[in-house]
Amino acid sequence: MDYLGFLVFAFVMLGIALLMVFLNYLLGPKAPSSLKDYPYECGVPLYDKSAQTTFHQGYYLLGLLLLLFDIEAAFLFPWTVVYRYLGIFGFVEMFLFIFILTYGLLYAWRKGMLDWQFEEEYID
Amino acid sequence: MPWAKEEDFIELKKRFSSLEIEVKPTITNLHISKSELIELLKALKEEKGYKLFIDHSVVDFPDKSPRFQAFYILYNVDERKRIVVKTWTDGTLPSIEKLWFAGKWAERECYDMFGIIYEGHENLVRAFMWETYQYHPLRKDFPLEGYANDYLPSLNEVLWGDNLQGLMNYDKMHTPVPTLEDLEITEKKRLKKKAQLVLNWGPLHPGTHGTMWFLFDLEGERVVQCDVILGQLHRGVEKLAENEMYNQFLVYTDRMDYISALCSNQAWVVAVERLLGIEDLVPEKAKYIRTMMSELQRINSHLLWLGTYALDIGALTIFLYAFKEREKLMDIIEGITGARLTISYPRVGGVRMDLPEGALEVIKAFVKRFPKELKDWETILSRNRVWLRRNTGVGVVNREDVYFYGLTGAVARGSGIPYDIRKFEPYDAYPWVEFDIPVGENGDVYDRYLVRLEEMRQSLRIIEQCVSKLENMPKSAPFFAESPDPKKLKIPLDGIGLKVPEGEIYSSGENPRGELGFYIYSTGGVKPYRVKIRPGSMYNLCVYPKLMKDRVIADAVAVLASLDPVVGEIDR
Amino acid sequence: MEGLLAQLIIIGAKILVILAVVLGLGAYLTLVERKVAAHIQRRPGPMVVGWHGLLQPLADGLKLITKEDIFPRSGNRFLYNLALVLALVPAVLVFAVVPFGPEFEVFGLKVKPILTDVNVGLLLVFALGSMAVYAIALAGWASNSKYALIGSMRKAGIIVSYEVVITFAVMGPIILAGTLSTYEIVQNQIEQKLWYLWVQPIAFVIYLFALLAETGRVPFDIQEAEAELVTGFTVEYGGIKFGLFPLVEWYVEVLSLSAIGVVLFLGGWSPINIPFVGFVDPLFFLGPLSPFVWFVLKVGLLFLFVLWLHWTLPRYRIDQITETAWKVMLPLTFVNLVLTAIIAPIVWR
Amino acid sequence: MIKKVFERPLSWLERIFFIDFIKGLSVTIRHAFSKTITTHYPYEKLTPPKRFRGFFGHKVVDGREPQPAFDEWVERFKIDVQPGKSRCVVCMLCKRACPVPQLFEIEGEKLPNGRRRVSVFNMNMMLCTFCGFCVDACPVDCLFQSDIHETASYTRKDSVLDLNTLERIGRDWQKRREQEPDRIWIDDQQRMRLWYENDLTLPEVKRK
Repeated sequence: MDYLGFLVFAFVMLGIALLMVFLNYLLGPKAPSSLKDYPYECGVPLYDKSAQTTFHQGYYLLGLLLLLFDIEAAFLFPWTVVYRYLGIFGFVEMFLFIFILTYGLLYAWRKGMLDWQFEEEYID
Repeated sequence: MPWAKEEDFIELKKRFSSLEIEVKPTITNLHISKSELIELLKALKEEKGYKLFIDHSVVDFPDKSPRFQAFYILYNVDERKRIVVKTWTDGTLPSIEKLWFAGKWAERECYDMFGIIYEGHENLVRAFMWETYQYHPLRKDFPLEGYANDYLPSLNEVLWGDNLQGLMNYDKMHTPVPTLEDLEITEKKRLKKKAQLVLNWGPLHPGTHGTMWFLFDLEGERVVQCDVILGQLHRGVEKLAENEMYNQFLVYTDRMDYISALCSNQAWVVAVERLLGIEDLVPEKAKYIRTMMSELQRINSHLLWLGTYALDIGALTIFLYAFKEREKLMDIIEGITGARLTISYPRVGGVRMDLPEGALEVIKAFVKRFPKELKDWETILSRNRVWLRRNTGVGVVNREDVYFYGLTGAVARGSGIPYDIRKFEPYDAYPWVEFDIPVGENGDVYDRYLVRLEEMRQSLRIIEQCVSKLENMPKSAPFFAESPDPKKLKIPLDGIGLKVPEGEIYSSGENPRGELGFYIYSTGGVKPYRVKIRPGSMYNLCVYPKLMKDRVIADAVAVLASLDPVVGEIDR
Repeated sequence: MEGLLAQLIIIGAKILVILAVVLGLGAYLTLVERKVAAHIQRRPGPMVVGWHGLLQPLADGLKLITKEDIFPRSGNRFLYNLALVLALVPAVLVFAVVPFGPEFEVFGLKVKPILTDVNVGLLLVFALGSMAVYAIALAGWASNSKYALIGSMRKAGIIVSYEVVITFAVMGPIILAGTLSTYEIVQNQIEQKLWYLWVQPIAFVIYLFALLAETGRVPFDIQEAEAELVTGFTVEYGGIKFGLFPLVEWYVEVLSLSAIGVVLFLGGWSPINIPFVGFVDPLFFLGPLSPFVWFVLKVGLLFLFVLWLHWTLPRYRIDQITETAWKVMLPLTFVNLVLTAIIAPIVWR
Repeated sequence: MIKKVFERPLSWLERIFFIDFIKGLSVTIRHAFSKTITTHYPYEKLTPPKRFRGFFGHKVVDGREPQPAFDEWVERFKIDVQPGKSRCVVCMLCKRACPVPQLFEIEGEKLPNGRRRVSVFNMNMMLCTFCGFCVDACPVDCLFQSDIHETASYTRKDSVLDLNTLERIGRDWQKRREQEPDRIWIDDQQRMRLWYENDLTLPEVKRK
């Protein structure tokens, strides 16, 4: 029942967003011309016609890291909430967990995973 | 005059059979045959210390055979000597790109403008015109009004029913314009794609400071290779110079480096005065005024640089702070010269007008306050961690690069080479004022930033000295040269009838963007035969592809802004 | 049945209030930003439309909705529009868990000024925050423009990095409060007579930086970086579609994250705090309105601080941003977490 | 002679306490509470200085011509001098001095009394570079540059100044600004909005 409000709100926002999508179509002028829809590239002909090709991105590995750390964060969240009732046992457990996390981060760091768009030679 | 003497080349004369040395008061020429050219240049570079490449171009003599006279201007920074190497050719020359990379760009320009073929050039493409353009515009036989069958969309308006008649009819001008297909051929010829995406960065882009067209071959955000397509602002200033009187060409120097018009004006005027031999006739007052004004212009130009540079790196507020001060300078310049941007204030023989009432008071008030503002900006930027991380270690130019790429101005000084024409070859009042040359250590973007900031402080010093001198001069002191013999030598304010004797000169001034040189070849009369402009910006830009290799796009703006090119000067 | 109806009415009223606050205020924050920027830069800012430009946002909005609808050649129309929906909806939905003040009574009904006081409120915030990455990645991809593509990739890289940082940064206050419900976090701060800022300065600074990074504010505004990428991933959007992206990113998200920051570190609607002693309320004369004013005031001040930073600092490079996140901030959050676990008993007492 | 500039890295103290940010922020906040310096164009306008090089005009004959040059040139070309009309003596020097001579279209006509006067004087401002060489060349102080700087027009035709327009601009100028002293600017009060921080005091404007 708590989530009812959230649900209603989500639908209302969806409606508003869809309205925004079509607003220009409804209210704006329509004057098509041949070069109006040309993708912006500083006013000169495109060298590559499509931008939707493979594109090397350094954050791909960061994405993997995000997955790892976010899952670990998800593990930590319940612990933070009930930490009050766990006492010293909870602290030691958590400390070990964080230690392992830090070790994992250091490992990734060492492997050069954290360098943005690193060169091939960084990976050993 | 910092020209090399004959005795410097005695031993070379033994080694090169065709070497002839010609020493004139305004220039020193080494004539050499085409076959020995590369050897001589190599010897000059490696043995004689003429390491800094200044300029290369050709002069076209349609009636002579061989037709083209090529010249190479070199400079010895340690001994402060300059030399011109000359050779004759009928259309081919050996490429000097191995000796000086800057030569590669100069050769592209000669190929474009004169149709000279360079043997051994890595990628000989047109520098300014598009690839499918057929003509070579700087040849003497290229008609001024263009070829009649070339189509130019008419500038005469049909919409409003205007049909401008007579002299205001634009229909008789013929210049082809490139189509999209032409441009596509041009860009494909420039760069062979190696990586994933080729990004057109410019010409209509806020980060390029004008209409420069960069091609970035990208692997992710990393630039694998990069090239520049110039010519979006090409107006054929050198061709115009051949058809304008000496004073009239002043107007076009305004429009070359439009950010620092006064400095360009001054460089041109000084070059003509030196060619005429009337440098000593120019009154002291005019010299001080010119020096003071061009230093004001230098601050003005550096402020625009600082503003846009900070804007590129994301500090948007500095832009308006810099423009606040720049607006004051604009007020001063407008009040004294009558124009804000295209100034045309100096004249051959002096300046156009005396200083108006109140000018010195306003300048003094400006000079007094300005260091405070400068300190404000430095507080925001210089030691900001973001600023430091964005700037240090980026775009490193070492000392050898400076010579190899022909870099001058703040870029050379940022790398620790105190190359400043104002000290090396003083003109106007520069020998009489005191100032320091700021030099950097590492040659990175940050050093160039510091050098430019320090240059503003030094400019203030110069202005202060000029103001105190001018204050003590009587109002009635002359501001324009008086010819000792008006029958023989006319020095008119409006430039009508200013005759220049036969001769040639290379003379340069220290622009905010590097050395702006004028090579004037005069065959007598009221118009020059050939003017080659050495654009500081263009040779400073030619190091850009090297600096951008293996860097990310975010560095592109920082590096470009630190080289501070102005397209009007590059393309001319 | 009647209970449901009453509930729906209350929900409807709350949604209306939130929408008015978020979208209306969001639009007017553009004016605030322009004025702040202008005065920092010694300009007066918008002065023409209305008194001191008060009607400027309306004029801008009117202009934007009457623009032609242009779609880039060979882009993907469905994803192109979906990106807008995905950007707008989650960003506003975050306000569902923002508590604007303490519980009050009206017509005998007890009303909590929070749309849904769920017990995983904070998780919801970060879940919705992560949705932004889809919107931006899709916007860049569907536009078929290289500038848009690069801009969206950059932004995705930042969100990916800072999502982790922000999650670990907020764990400190959660340990101290012992709950994930935003409403209860504030309640606990009031009970413990302590703004968590005083014991969590590191977390607060890191949260602030993560806020700037997630919303693309200077010094992290590289996804937009007009000098490099023109306007990044919105380069092919036009009209109101173009207007909504910055509105969402720069105003709605800053506002929502500022509100969460106020809840976590600055005691929500509580007045000025003297640690462990109590609260001092200079605004006592406002009576029951005072908590709401305090909340708005704190969010507003945080927002102004963000603007102040925006118009002072230069921007980082993308590799520097991600490296800072992983190599500096993440280890710092770990340290903070351990320290918090140690000092937590003192706070609970 | 040579001054070294170098980088000064941040100390740890500055790093941890964000001293660099705080310094920068203090500068911007100080500016934020200072007076704005802008002029609200187009509601307020600055007066360009007298030397401003704007649109052209022909000064008319009003008894203040530069003597004896004016009389000499009038005699040389046998010009019909009429008060209130252009001082132009059709010497074509302006066209010769111009870097873009195509923009001038000047013709003289012969009157029945044997004297001449200027009949056509068109200037195409689309081609003009506003350099002022023609003004320097004018021997009778006829052609001059006024302070008109808002020169945009809807058609190219409007940017052609003919003799009537030139004379009108000239009359207006002679009435408004001819008598001003040669001063760096004339509107001290308005300029002070930008210059107020500079502690600038200019001597009083002395009207002729």
